[in-house]
Amino acid sequence: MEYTIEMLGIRKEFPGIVANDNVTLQVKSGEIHALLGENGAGKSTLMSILFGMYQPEAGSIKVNGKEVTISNPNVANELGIGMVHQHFKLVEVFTVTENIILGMEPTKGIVLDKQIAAKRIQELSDQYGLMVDPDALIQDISVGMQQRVEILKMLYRNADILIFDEPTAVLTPQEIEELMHIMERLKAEGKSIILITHKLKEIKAVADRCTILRKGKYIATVDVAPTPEHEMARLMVGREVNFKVEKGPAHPGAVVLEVEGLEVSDNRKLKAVKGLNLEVKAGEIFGIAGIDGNGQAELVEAITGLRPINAGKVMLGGNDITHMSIRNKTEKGIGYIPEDRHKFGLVLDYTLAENLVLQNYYLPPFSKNGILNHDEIEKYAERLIDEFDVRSGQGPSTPARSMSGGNQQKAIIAREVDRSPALLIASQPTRGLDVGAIEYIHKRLIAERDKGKAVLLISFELDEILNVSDRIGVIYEGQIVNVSDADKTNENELGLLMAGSKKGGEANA
Amino acid sequence: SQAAEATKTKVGMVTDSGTIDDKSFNQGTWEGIKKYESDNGTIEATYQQPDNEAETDYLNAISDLVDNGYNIIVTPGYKFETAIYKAQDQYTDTKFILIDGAPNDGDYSTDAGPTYKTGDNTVAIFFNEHEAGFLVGVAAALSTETGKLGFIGGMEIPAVQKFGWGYLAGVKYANDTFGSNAEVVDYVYEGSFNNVAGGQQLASGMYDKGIDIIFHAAGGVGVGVFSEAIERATNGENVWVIGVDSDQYEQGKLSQDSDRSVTLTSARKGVDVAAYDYIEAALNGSFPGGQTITLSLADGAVGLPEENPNLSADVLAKVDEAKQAVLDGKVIVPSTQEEIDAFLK
Amino acid sequence: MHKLKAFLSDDKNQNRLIPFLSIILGFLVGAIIMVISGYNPLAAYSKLLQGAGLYGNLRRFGETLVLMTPLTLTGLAVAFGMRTGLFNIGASGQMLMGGFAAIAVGLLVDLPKVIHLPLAVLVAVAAGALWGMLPGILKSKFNIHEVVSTIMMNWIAVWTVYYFVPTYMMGKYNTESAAIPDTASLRFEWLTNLFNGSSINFGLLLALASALLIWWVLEKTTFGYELKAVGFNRDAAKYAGIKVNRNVVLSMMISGALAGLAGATFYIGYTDNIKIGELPSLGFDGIAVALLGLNTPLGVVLSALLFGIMNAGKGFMQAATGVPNELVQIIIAVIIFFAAATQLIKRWLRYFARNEKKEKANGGEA
Amino acid sequence: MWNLVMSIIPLSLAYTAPLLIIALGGLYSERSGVVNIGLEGMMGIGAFAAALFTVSMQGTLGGATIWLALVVATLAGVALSFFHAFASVSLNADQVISGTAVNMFSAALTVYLARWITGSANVQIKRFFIKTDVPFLSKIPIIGPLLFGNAYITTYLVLAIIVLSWFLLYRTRFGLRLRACGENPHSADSMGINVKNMRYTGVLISGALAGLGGGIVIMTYAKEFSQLTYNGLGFLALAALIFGKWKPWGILGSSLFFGTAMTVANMSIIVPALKNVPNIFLNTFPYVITLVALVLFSSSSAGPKASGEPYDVSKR
Ligand SMILES: Nc1ncnc2c1ncn2[C@@H]1O[C@H](COP(=O)(O)OP(=O)(O)OP(=O)(O)O)[C@@H](O)[C@H]1O
Ligand SMILES: Nc1ncnc2c1ncn2[C@@H]1O[C@H](COP(=O)(O)OP(=O)(O)OP(=O)(O)O)[C@@H](O)[C@H]1O
Ligand SMILES: [Mg+2]
Ligand SMILES: [Mg+2]
Repeated sequence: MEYTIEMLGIRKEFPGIVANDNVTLQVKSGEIHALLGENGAGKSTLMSILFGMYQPEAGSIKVNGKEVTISNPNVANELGIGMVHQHFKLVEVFTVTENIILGMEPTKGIVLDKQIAAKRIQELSDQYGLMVDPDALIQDISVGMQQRVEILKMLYRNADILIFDEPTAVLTPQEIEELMHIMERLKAEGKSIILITHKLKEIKAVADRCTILRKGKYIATVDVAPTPEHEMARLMVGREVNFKVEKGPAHPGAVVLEVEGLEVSDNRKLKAVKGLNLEVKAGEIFGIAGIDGNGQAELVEAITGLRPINAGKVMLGGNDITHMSIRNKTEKGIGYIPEDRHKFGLVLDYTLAENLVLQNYYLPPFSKNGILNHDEIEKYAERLIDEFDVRSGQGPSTPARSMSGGNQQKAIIAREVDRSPALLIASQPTRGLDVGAIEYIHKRLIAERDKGKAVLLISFELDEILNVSDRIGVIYEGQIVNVSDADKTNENELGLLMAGSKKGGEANA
Repeated sequence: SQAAEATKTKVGMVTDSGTIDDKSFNQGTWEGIKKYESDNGTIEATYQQPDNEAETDYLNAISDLVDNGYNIIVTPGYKFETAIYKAQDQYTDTKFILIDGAPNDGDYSTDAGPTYKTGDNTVAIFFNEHEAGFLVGVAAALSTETGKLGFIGGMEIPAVQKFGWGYLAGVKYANDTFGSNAEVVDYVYEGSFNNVAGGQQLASGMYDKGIDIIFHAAGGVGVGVFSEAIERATNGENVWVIGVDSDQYEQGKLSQDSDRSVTLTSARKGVDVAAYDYIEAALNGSFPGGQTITLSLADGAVGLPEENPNLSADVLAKVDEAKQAVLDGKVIVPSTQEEIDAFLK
Repeated sequence: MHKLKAFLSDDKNQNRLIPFLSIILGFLVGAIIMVISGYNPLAAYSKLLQGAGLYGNLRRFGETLVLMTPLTLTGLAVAFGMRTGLFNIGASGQMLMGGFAAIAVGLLVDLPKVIHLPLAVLVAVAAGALWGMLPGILKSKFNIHEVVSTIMMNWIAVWTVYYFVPTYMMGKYNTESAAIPDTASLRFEWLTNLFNGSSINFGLLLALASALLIWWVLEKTTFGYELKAVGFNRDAAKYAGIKVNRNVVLSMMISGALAGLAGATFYIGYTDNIKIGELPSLGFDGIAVALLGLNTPLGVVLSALLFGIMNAGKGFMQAATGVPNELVQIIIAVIIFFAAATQLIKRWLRYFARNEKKEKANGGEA
Repeated sequence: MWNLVMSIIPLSLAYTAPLLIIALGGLYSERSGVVNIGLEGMMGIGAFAAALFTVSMQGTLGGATIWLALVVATLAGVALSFFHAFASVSLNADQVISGTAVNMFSAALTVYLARWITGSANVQIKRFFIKTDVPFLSKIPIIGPLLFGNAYITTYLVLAIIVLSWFLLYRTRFGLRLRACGENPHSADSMGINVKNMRYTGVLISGALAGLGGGIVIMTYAKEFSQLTYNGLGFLALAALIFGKWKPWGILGSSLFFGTAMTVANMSIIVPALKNVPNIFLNTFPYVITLVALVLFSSSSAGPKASGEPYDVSKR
């Protein structure tokens, strides 16, 4: 069988780390080839090399049997290689069309011919069922549509080899399903696909073969169909992984968080949360299921104080905290693991230690009378690093920017959990993380619950919601439309509720 | 020639707020010094242009010169008064020529006012700018066709004010004596010496009002005034500028090869001649140390330029008459606000 | 030798070396220009340093320190803003207002020196802070870019002084205020005598103390932690419960206060009066000082000292050798340019270090 | 009153033109992702080059001199901006530092050279543009004399460049790519656009326009180069750029606004009705009114997202 892509003996070093060490990847034409590995295993690096963004120190690349040097993304494009990056590379203030044609713009004379481009894009969009509006601004469209724009970019350039770097991390279950269909359609059209994902289920669903990396090294390539999930996980992590979230029954106590008739606007000043009611009790994990854009972000930001509240009431442990400052809310016992860790969760230019005290730097023992105690901060950081297994190059003094996403997330969790707040809000806490890290984070959330804390979990992933929560609320168009016990519902029912099909008066939260 | 070098006297100058090429008294003074250098070859000249205008800056500049063997120092501008007051005692072997000011300690805290002292190694030189202003005022009143005149000063510093008062007096004198009918419609201070665009805009506004002659005493602002006048003259309008300090006839030329200039005349102030003469005095032993000297029309140090191609013979004759009246003491040209107020009444 | 090489290839050492190498390169370029225009660079530089008092002339060295004083403070003002994510291009206006306020206190009230001087200084600091506060408020309330508003504030300061000085505190001439009485002056007889009659003033100590204070605030206090957090990532700071808007305003106020203090050291320590119609260029020079000093307080002090030496010595250099003093400005600009072009210098350093390696390797073979 | 307006508007336009073209220069640079604090310096070197060229050539080249001087000014701006581009783009330097160095360098070098070459830092020219009425158009009632009367031809050159720039930035391939580099260089890079080349282009165009602006100052209202040429016009242009929200028409608006306010302030002292108003109100008028306008029209619109950030492939 002819390989479309062959990467042989690839080596790539970064200061202090070998990201790829003699890695081999062989992709057959017309297959979906998964690439699996823990955070930092070297997947993105390998793909960046294939796409011409990095040059390897050793090894060779063959495309359709011919040895090539991919010195920059242009060369990759010419070889028919396209890539959807882990972090979208879109110009937010441009339209969909402008983003897609960038670099290959059709012109009439010297004037851009956007009409022609838009038509072509519409055709491609229809052909693959991508449903994008060519004239929309990127900043106005959903993450899922942004991703489909990224796909269109590749199709517009007639790419035959498509690389997807963690495409599903930011998608809702529905969007993931759509994406899987799209991939299959692409495959049917004869395209080869390399798919990076941490979700074994997805690999099982669409991939033909899977290459596994661990700590920069090539481990194995397996046929997906005969290989069970736990076997792939074992190859990836190097030990047995426990998938079933181990948790005992919940012992709910008093109501900790009570939200009543909450109304909140989004950035465009439109109503996003419309008279929402919610109760979370001590000792339980309350999961909120819902499709992105139904008011989750606004709800959480309103509770934590990041966003003003138009109407309604938020009570914490019986105290009205509706209009308290962020700091006061934090002090009253709210912990928050934000969805966007680079925007809210971390000051990337601060060290790990400085980030670990972001919520309590002003309290003893970290400071006294406004004067920081660096020794105490360092000691504290060392303890958390140790306890939560946060891995970094230089310990407490590592710049947060240089840490891996998984470890950045662990640092945030360490910070929020260690304060042991009465209410812990976790928004997409495992997005983009590998199974090992996810397992760990779930354990910590459950441990908090068992300590008698209230946990509010927001996730687009139904699996996570179903596995971790004790009670589940479905959010739809800014309201909790249904609440049920986790063991009395299932994926199907939730999916229907999330799509708004069974909106009813059962909002008994 | 080594020996000749060694015997050359080093003459240094320090500029005040303007630059060495400000087309005003810094440049004028420097030109006087350079002229002496090239005429006689007995001196070697340099200048210092401090970054700031504090007394300390001036003292430092002076010490930089003195420490490098410069023993005649020329300083144009009233801003040097207190610095020279100190320097003249500190460097007794150095001769100071202070133009436009008299050394004093700047202490206004007592009712008696500051203590003035011109040291034996210092000469303080003043000019009767108002007399020059007076003559150009007469010339303007006699030359205007619209009967409307303008004055644009830079900042309200003494020299500029005196030019302006003299100008007002000259216009009135011409009206009274020669029967002209001119009025200074706009009499303004732009507020800076560097707003070129502002100068153009002011001049444009004045010319639009029908003013046809503007006397500027405003440094860089005047550059804008000339700019506007030249453009209008090129377009066939009959507008004029009266220059200041030096003969600004060249500045008013319409273009490279034109022999027309918008410079009606200039209110000349002979800082160059003063610098030249007192360097000469210092070198040949006749330095009037300790004196405060006022240079006037009578000394030929202020007045109109030699050549005034744009003034008619008739006007020139009458200006000469006016000049004679001043020289004869028949007219005392006002040089303070009170005097001008009285004069105009 | 390979110790040197190892030293040179370390990134941290490279960063520390860059300012010094930039200075050397700046002087080199200056030398080339002098040779082209027919001057002797060695003589000129020697005179430059002599003029700045580095050969032991205490009075001249005093003047160097005098020139360094306001630059240290405007440099700190800009650096402090930068560290907190603000580009304060209005240090000049804040400095002018500070100086104006100090002069006003000096002239309009009559008090013994122990009260008068501190009062004048404090009012200067307050005036600078006030002038910084408005852009801060505009930024936090209306999202108006501080570069625009501080440029406007600069000119408003100029015209404010232009109006009030002749109206209320005129000296002998319309264009400047009267000189302040000794009771409001930062100069002290003993200090002047200590430096052989130089115009050195107490402002130097205030400037150095400010540098220390700013360092302490930024590195050691929770307030500094908050300010830097806001500078690095506004959203995360907000998340951490830090009052972002208040911090923006405070940061602009502190930056303005430093510039205001610069005004005090300049106008009641150096010039003794204030002239109308001009914007002190020291605020803009502060940008260069801050940047060359890598926006750290110690760096600012050192680079202000460099500027002080250059500015104090250039007149002497010109008088002695005829080299026009604009050359000093050119050298400073080149130094700043190289300080910005860190990558270029790093490239050269690495090249140097690598060549060393090769040589060693070759040596080993032979 | 009408006479006054007739006086003020054409003068405002004359004053606005250089401000506008310099701010537009800033636009190209910032749109490509490079902050340009060095506009003042680029303007200055353009002014100097125009003056120097004119004094040396006005005798031999005749009437073409003034146009060639503008070309020379433009080229001088390009030459100086190259340093800024090299530092900011090739060396990933801090763009604010580099721009500051450009300003200091230009101010010192031009004066140094002027003294060295002409013996004086004051270079006066004897060929320049003259305000005239535009044939026919100035005869249109009301707007004719306002917009086409008593104007420098360079003003229309500047307006033409604005229109052209709008077209270039928003209607052509080049514009799309340039803006992409200023918004998200990673995106542009991944689409095969050479970010460095685009940024060089942006900075060099900005130098060209700022240099041209300096040339226009000299060849129209100033008619001589001196240290006074560095009077903050470049910084005002920076303010106009931000006030104009980094858009060609916005800059046109903000520059006109500012130019008019400035002209009104300058002329106010000869308007009889304003004679008794304390000068502080008149002098601060342009600046205060700008701040007020900023407050009234403030919105969250920010500049190009990546402006000021060196493009580093490995940073996300
Ligand atoms: N530009 C870089 N500079 C320095 N180190 C880097 C760089 N890019 C990646 N690394 C390091 O290389 C290693 C591999 O990173 P890579 O991005 O390939 O991992 P990954 O498998 O994609 O991880 P994830 O699942 O989190 O996306 C990591 O340890 C990372 O810290
Ligand atoms: N310039 C850099 N220096 C050091 N490490 C880097 C650099 N750029 C990227 N990295 C590291 O490379 C790794 C891979 O980057 P990648 O884009 O795959 O992020 P990630 O770990 O998946 O994070 P996230 O899940 O937040 O997207 C990360 O560990 C990141 O921290
Ligand atoms: Mg990755
Ligand atoms: Mg990841």
